[in-house]
Amino acid sequence: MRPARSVILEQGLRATFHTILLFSVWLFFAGHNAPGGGFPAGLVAGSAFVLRYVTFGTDGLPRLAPELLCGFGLVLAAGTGFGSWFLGGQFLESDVIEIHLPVIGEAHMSTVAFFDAGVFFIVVGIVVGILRYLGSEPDSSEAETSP
Amino acid sequence: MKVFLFLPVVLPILAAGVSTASLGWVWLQRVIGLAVLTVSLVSALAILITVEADGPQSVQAGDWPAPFGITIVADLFAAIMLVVSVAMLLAVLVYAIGQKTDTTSRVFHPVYLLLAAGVSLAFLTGDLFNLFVSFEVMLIASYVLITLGGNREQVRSGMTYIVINLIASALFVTAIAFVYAATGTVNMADLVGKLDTIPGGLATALGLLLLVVFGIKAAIFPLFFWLPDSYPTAPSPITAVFAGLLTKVGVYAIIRSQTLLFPHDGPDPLLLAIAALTMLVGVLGAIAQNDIKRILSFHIVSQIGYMILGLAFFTIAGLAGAILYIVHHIIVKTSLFLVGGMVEETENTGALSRLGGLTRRAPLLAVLFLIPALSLAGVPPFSGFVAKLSIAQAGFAVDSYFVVGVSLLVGLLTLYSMTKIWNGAFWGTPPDDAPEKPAPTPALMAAATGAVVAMSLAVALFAGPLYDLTEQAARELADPGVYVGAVLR
Amino acid sequence: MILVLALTIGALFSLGTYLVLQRNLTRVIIGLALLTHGANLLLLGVGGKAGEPPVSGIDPSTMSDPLPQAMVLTAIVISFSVTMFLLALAYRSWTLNRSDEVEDDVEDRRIAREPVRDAEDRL
Amino acid sequence: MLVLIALHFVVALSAPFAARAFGRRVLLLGAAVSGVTFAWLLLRTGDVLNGEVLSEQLVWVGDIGLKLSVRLDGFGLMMALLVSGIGVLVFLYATAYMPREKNGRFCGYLIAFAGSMLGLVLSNNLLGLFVFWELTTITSYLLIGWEDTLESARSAAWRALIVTGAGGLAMLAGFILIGQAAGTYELSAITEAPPGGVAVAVGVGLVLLGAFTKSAQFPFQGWLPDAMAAPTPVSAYLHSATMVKAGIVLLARFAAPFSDLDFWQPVVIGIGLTTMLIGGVRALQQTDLKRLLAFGTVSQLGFMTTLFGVGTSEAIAAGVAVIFAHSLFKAGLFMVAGAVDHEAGTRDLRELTGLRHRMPVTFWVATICAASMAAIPPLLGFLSKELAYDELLHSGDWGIVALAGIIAGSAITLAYSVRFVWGAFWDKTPSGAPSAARVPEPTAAHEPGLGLLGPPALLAALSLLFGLWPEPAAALTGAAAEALDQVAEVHLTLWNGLTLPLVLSLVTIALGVGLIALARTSILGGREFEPRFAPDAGYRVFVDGLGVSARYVSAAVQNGSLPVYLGVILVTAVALPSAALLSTDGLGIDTSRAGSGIQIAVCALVIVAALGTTLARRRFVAVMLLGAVGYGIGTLFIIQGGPDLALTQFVVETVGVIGFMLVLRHLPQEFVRRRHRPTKVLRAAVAIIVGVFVTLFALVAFTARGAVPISDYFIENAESLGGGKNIVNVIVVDFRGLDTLGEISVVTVAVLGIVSLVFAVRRGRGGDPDAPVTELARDDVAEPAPSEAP
Repeated sequence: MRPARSVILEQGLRATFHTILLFSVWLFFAGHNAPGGGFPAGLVAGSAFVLRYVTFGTDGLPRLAPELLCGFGLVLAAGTGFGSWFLGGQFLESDVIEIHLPVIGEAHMSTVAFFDAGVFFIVVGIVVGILRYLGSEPDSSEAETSP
Repeated sequence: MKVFLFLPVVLPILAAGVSTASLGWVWLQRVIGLAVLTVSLVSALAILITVEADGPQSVQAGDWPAPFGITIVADLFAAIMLVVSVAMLLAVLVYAIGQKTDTTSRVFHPVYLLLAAGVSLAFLTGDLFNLFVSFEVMLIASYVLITLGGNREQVRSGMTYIVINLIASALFVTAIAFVYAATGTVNMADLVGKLDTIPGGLATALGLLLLVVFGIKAAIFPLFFWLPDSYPTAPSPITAVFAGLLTKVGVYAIIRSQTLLFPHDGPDPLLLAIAALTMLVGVLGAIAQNDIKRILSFHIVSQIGYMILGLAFFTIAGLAGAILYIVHHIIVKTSLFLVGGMVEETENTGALSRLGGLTRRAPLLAVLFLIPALSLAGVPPFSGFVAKLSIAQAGFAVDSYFVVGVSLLVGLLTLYSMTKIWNGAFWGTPPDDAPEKPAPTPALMAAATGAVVAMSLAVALFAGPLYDLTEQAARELADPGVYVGAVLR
Repeated sequence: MILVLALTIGALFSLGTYLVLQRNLTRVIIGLALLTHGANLLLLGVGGKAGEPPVSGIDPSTMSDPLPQAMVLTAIVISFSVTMFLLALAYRSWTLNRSDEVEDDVEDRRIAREPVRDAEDRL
Repeated sequence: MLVLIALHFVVALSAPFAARAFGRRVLLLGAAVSGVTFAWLLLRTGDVLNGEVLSEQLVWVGDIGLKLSVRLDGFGLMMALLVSGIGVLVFLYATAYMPREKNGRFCGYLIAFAGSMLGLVLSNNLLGLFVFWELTTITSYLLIGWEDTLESARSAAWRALIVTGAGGLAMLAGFILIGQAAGTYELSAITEAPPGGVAVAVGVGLVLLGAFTKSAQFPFQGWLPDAMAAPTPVSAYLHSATMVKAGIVLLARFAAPFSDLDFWQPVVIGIGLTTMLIGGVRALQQTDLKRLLAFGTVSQLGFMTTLFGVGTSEAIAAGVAVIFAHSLFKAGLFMVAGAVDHEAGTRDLRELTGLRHRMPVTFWVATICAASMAAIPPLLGFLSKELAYDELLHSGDWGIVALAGIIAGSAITLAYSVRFVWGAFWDKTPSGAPSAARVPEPTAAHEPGLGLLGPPALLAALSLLFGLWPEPAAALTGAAAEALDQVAEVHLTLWNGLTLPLVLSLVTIALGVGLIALARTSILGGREFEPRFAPDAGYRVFVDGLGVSARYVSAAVQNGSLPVYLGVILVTAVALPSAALLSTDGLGIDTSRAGSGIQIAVCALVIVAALGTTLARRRFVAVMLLGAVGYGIGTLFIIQGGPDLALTQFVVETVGVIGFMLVLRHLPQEFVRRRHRPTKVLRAAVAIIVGVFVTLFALVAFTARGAVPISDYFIENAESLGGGKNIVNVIVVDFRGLDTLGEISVVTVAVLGIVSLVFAVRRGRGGDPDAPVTELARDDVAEPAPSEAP
């Protein structure tokens, strides 16, 4: 079931892959003030891997196990909740901070960005998980059993 | 105090993240799981003590004022449920470690922790939509756990279970949409006042729709058919925790929503009918079965009827009885399934036709089974007796003679089918092909089961103070103002 | 509620129900997806009339209700996750049974078929 | 007293462990516990006979009136003395009787039973009494089923449990009715001021039901003879002297306050006499010595029931005396039967012969006990029966009715007493033996040891002693009767002069002898007789009916089919709220806003695509159309003003379709086609109902809104407090962050679940070999699935 490789597709992809990833980062940061945020950003980043999977098959997926991404995301998100408590606030309480970003410039940032980042990683995790476990794993195990 | 309200929910989520990251190291997962659930139990106890002394406690997530943010709120009912549930989760985790269930699949521990988080959140949340989310957390964890072994039977029954619950979830979203459409809010305390502003029939319709939604999870008649088909195939500790807890979360939601949002003045004929049919059909189903876990699964249904019965009277005595019943039932049902699991572990089967003579082969098992079995049937001096007695008294007090009569009859039939297990599995001769000595039971499994059985004995022994507690909880439930006051301070 | 939206929601529920009541697992999953779509659309629809995207700074009276949107967002992701798990289970079921059918419970069937007089023999 | 009761249970629990140290002698522990109780009671006897009442209580659940309160009055004292005194003897007897092994559990059960029984007879709180009542049920279940490898023992135990359990629950309901009417569950308070009313009458009726089952009254008597499957010490203790008396105890306690209820006398006397006669006749038909005695017990219990059914002070006094006498001789008789069984190896009176010579002491012990049962002077049984005759003569019309029945019953009693002694000890010709050719050998047996013979001999001696010197017995039973009914007195005397009761006694004996003479071949012959209409048919009908209805109900509702389950759920979900909506006036539907043109267009597309996916024959097409539905809904989100939603929806739909494709590529391209019109129509009907319901409910619900939605708060504060302009995003990550935390938990679990399943695939492709082969059971007719995979 591995898709046949196409040079043109591969070359095209190299360019688009990073563009899409950048777009997802932009979506992520834009999210608080314009449409976007952790969910869409994660899904968009995930779809970048969809393209890679279509092109390169399993090799196109990150080596990192997707469930680890989820675990990390969960720790980040729940940790943010705990963090605000450790700092004397309520669970999941947010605070607005001023930060300087190289591209976007001066920005109001809420501490919930960390929370949102957790969401982002988890969403990426499930997309990659679907590709790997519903796509690659059955392929390879079928390859093992077929003569 | 505020910390304690959050800990049973957020800590397991955080720990699940860590546990996920340590998929390769079972020992680390075990340590995390046990530690986190212990902390949860301690905080649950702290909540109970505080709530008992100072009345319902609430805290606003993110410090956003109610009804806009999500309120975490614990009244006595919620606190009692939380303590019992977390204690069961902890005991079953020990059992699962003893049985090595957690090595069947490496995702067991994180999923189990998230199940715990979902259950805790369901008890503590004061927000209808958040209740939906907590149900989903709990449910998807249960989907994964029920199909943990991935064998043919589990996949088949898991499919039934999942599809039914997805329908229930879709109905839940639908119900929330209707509620929001009519009232413009999803905070439960806020709903109390706003439901008064809409036409009575519409409010009743919303109440009934929610009753159906929660009734599917709680397995009441005629919505329970999925349960006996899906529970028995899961690994024993999983069935135990499902049997003890998950349906009771549904019952909790029914009691919470019916008392808070849709209170009645006297006995509700619809709920009385549902209770009677649930009890009766469940127990008749159990009598027709020949496998330990299937018999026990039908009994879950039957027992749910008693809890609904206590609610249906809409009196303080009835509610107190219902809560006492839930507490008793969670503990007893969990222990029965744990024993059922031990039988399967030692004898490799749960079919009554292939069992026999366990009183001699495994006397410890016999004791561990007999106590909760008699308790389930409501035989004194065990916990079930006190619970059933209080519900029967409450029923007679409001002249619901017929339904109470049914409940007593069901008690007899329960005894009948419990002794069917006893006659079949514990007495008689073992089948010819049974091994000389039964396989030894891992000590951890026996210890965990023993602890749960001991808890059920404690419920019986301290039934007096416990009843005082549930009565206090019932008083709070009977007066929605208490809850509303705690949330919308 | 806008009438055409209500009708669409009703249609989605109807078709979803029709599919869910079948025995073919793929169809059941598709039916569930339709039902979820219906429920999500309903949740959004109860926010009221169509309006501008809810972004601070514009006139609140022209804005659509943001809270249902947030809830729908949550609901979408949840149902997506569950559907994906269900697909994995469907695949598992296929590898085990080479069949895409939702089967009846074997034990229930057996008990239903067993001659009734057996009941007393086992006592 | 509570301490003594508790002591029983503590010792019972430790018995299995003590058995490891003491072996067979562990049963002496029981004798010790009962002995201590007996001694303590004796110390209190003087006070109680002087009218003092000792009471203690332990509040268990005060709010529901559940207390363990005990009260030592005259009646309680007599019963407690019987329970503990006979208990001592039974434990001593059991030490000799039981085989060496595994006596720890047996001993534990028996001590626990003794404790429960003690609690039962002393209980003053109805609910507390129920607790002990059920404990005796459970312990007797375990004891009857002691030989658990025998099917007969298991089913007998089960039957006793179900019958007495059913009665017990009826009784509980009765207790609650009476207690709620009286405002207390304390028996002494209720007796002093009996409540009235319909509820109480029903309650008393229910209590009677409980008493009748426990004391094996018609039509519930069948369990008791079956219970003879228990080891003999158990029979001697439970089924003669103690447990079966529980119902009688209750009748005795209830007779004084409630016997003036209209139905009391006819019902209780009727049941009692019927039981007495049926029991007696059935006893005459038995060939098993223990069954003979068991039916004799049934008959005697009927006798006592009749007396309390008459319910006058006089009858109550007589009833107490009969209880006392019966306990002494019946326990002795069972022990003798056990001794014979133990030594001769059989209890079948057709096989036993010549034991009179080989076991002379046993023979005399048996004869004395049997004679007491047959009311032959000068034994205690005679005194008590003559008292009963005397008192019934002074108890009004019902007393005379009862008297007539009792005389008939007593004649039969004499006949089966003779049959017992004859059957166990006499020399026999083979007339009625199973095979007429076989002449029974004189049974090879010899006198049992002191352990087996001492206890029954002591009981026989007491029957004789109290017959000749009735004062102590009269004092004890007199105090007991007084506790039940303040004006009741007991006159136990051997010689009252030539009175009418004496004449009646002689008549009874004459009748009995006449009966034996008339039916000599039946009574003194070994013919076995089974009635054509088994009196326990009721129980069979109950059990069969239960099995059938259970099967029927579970086959009807639990048919294992997912579509059926879902259909029921959906119809319920529609029906219940609809009923409420339809019964309400004043609900409006606002159809003024049909929607904009573009909305209508997109909605139409969505509906068409959804219809397409429903009807599609090919999986691929169905999934693609499902994707189209998703995109259409995303478009509707945009129109509705939700760009975030739309964005999410589009990407989710894309990934979702890919997920579908990844899985479906393994499956056949086309769906299996079905032809089964009825189910199709049904499905369509349910589908339409659901759709219509949702549409209408949505329109109604929205129209009803009066309050301002809470989202205004979010609109106002998103930027200032949440630090973001995109209100939806601020809600998701901040205002309602907890939802999101739950939601990402769901996502994580989904991934973990997929991992779990995939690795399960890897562990065993094709599934677990241990899993049972699933049999396909389908409603619909299906064509075989095409096997080619893409």
